[in-house]
Amino acid sequence: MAIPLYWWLAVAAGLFCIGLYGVLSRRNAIAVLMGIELMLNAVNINLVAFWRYITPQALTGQVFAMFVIGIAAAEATTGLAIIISAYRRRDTVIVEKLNTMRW
Amino acid sequence: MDAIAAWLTTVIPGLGLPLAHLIVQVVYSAALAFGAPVGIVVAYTYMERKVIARVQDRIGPNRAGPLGVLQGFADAVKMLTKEDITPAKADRLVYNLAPALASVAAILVFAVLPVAPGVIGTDLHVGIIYVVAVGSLGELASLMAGWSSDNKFALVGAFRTVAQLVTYEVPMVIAVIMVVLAAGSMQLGQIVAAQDVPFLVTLPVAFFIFLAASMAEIGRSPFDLVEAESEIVAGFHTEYSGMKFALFFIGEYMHLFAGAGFIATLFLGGWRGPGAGDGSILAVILGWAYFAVKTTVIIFVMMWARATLPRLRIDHLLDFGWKFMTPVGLAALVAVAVALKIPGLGSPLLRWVAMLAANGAVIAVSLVAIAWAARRSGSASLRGVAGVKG
Amino acid sequence: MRSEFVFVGILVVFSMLLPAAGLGFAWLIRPKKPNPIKKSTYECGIATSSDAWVQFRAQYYIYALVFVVFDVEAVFLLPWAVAYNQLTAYAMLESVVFVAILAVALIYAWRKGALRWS
Amino acid sequence: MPIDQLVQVLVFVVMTFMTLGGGLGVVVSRNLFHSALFLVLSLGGVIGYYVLLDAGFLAAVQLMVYIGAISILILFAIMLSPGLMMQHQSQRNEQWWVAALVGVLLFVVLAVVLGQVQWPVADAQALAAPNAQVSQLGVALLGPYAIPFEVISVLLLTALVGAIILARDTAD
Repeated sequence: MAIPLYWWLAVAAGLFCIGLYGVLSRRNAIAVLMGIELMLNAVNINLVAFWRYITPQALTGQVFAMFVIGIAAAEATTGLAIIISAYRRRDTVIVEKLNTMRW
Repeated sequence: MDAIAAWLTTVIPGLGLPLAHLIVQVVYSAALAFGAPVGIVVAYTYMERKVIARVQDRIGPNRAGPLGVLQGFADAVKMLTKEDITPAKADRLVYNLAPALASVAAILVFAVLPVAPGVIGTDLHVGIIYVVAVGSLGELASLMAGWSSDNKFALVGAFRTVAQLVTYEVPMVIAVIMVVLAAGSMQLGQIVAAQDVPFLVTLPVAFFIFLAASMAEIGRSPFDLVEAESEIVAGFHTEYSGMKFALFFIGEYMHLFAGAGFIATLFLGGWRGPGAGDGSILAVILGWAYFAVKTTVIIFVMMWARATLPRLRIDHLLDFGWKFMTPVGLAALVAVAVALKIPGLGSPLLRWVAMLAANGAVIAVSLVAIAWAARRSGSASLRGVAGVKG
Repeated sequence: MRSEFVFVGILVVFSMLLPAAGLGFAWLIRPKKPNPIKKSTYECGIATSSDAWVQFRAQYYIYALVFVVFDVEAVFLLPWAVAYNQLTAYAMLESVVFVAILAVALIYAWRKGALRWS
Repeated sequence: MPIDQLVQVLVFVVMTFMTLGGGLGVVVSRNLFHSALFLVLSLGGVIGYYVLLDAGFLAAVQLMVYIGAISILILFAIMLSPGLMMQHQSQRNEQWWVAALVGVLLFVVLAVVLGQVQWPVADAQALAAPNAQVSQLGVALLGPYAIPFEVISVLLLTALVGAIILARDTAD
């Protein structure tokens, strides 16, 4: 194949580290979640690359990638619901405070 | 396409078969990307105006050219020369990308549409899910347009559009799974090949779900409340004008044609018909004609619905998707799956009968369920629909 | 298998040329006379009041949420549907259980009023 | 190098720019909506990777689930929380430089370590036909992976229940 396995692993490692940086450095909860999505994608690239290069006959890598996608979806729905819930509560609290301070 | 590539190698000496394939693919994709949008928009806007005019007892366009056939070109000139306003508060990059993405998404689905025997961009083995997946780029474009316009109506329109699209994508995918179950493949070529009896006959529930869901996905009346003028102006593309509006418009008509084309392919046998095949040029043209006729009939049905049915209210629309089409679709999916595993279904005929019986059972059960719901609810109109007295 | 996707790649490139060409050509020939009133946000002819960012209902999010769950489940059902002829009746039972759990999700959302627009 | 391999390398490079560039956009963009659009770009690059790796089904799934569903959900969440988006203060916390250091160090370590391993790469040509691959996937999901298959659907049910409870009480 034209592309050695190492390239895929390197790219996946790069994406994982970018995602990690996002998770560790962002203030915003939604941005943190997006960083996690990047990391999960990096993992998926690895899984699929290993499947393609090392065990092309057994579909383990693809099956796992599908499970990771399913789990990512579950994580995103719940995580974003928590964020929206928290945002709406906290935001109303802050607005009330501001009003109390002003008047 | 393969035949054309093979023919090219004989015409141009020294041309290898792979390169000939590539040339054919490039020409075909150029045709899809430039010819198809213009042709489809001009032909079907004209047809739509005439059909709706007829329904409403008017004449329709009759000034530009004989019988008004040049109306589409006149509109194109107008769109091109119209001033293009970008609101000062808009996010310029996203604002400009959104219409481009909408038209790209609309063109991309044509890659897997089998328009005639052997004429298909590429018969992807994931063909039908590719169609659903690319369709979701349209949702992204609506959200980008709504967000970047920084306009209340555009925002509400984008929210509504996407809520509607995601609601109807669920039953649509369920109907697709039923088709895949019956055909045993996601490849559109094989789905067409599997329809010795069109799936319209063996999977009527899937057909009606897919038809209604496509109409909702295309966002046309009676599902066009994303652009309910009386409520939210023009929806997510309120702020767009000139060529950028035209790109959304092209996207809508490409989407209409592609939606009808996929209904014809998935449920009406696509290009199949007596005498069609990939044996001779005549048979291919005949196949293309069958496909064009089937697609145009579906488009006519959609225009007819647009002309006669009133617009749904958003809560009714979403309820219809979640509380009727999705449960019925799931029930039909299970019924078909069970029916296909009945022991002793050797012959294709028995399989068709089993699928039909499963669909019939689902229709019967859902009618009973509607009647039951109508009795419980106080809604007079629902009782009328269900034929329940008192 | 990659070869199947070559056409998609070509088409992606060409389909991007259509909006580029259309917008470019229109940019050349269309009038350009912006003024602050034209460029203001459209609000049915009256002056724009307040920001576009009012609080939107979280109901929209719930629809998207239920959709994501169903979409993922559909993705798992597609390989099942393709392989159905090779599967045993036992596998059919498994998939019925799978769809039943999906139906429970729908019923739950329905009963909780998550799908009610109000 | 034969032309098709050259094309593969070229596509790989373009997709890497999309994926890593999009990823960087996600983590550095100040505007949250732009971040989410960069995420879409990055995920789009991953679709190209899957195609190059002969995983056509996963490519379609990636487009359908990640771009068509999860990104839409994220964009919805962002648009529903305008205050989060319109912030013009810094989007980074004080420990961002530590995070950057950790990221770069981890990348260097991974790149060196992965480069030194001798991977038992199998014969590249041994691959099932595309259609057979998808049906093998179906057989695998309902055979050896039947339990995770059912568990995924339970997990999604749980996620749905939890998310509805969380999002609902704030909806009214």
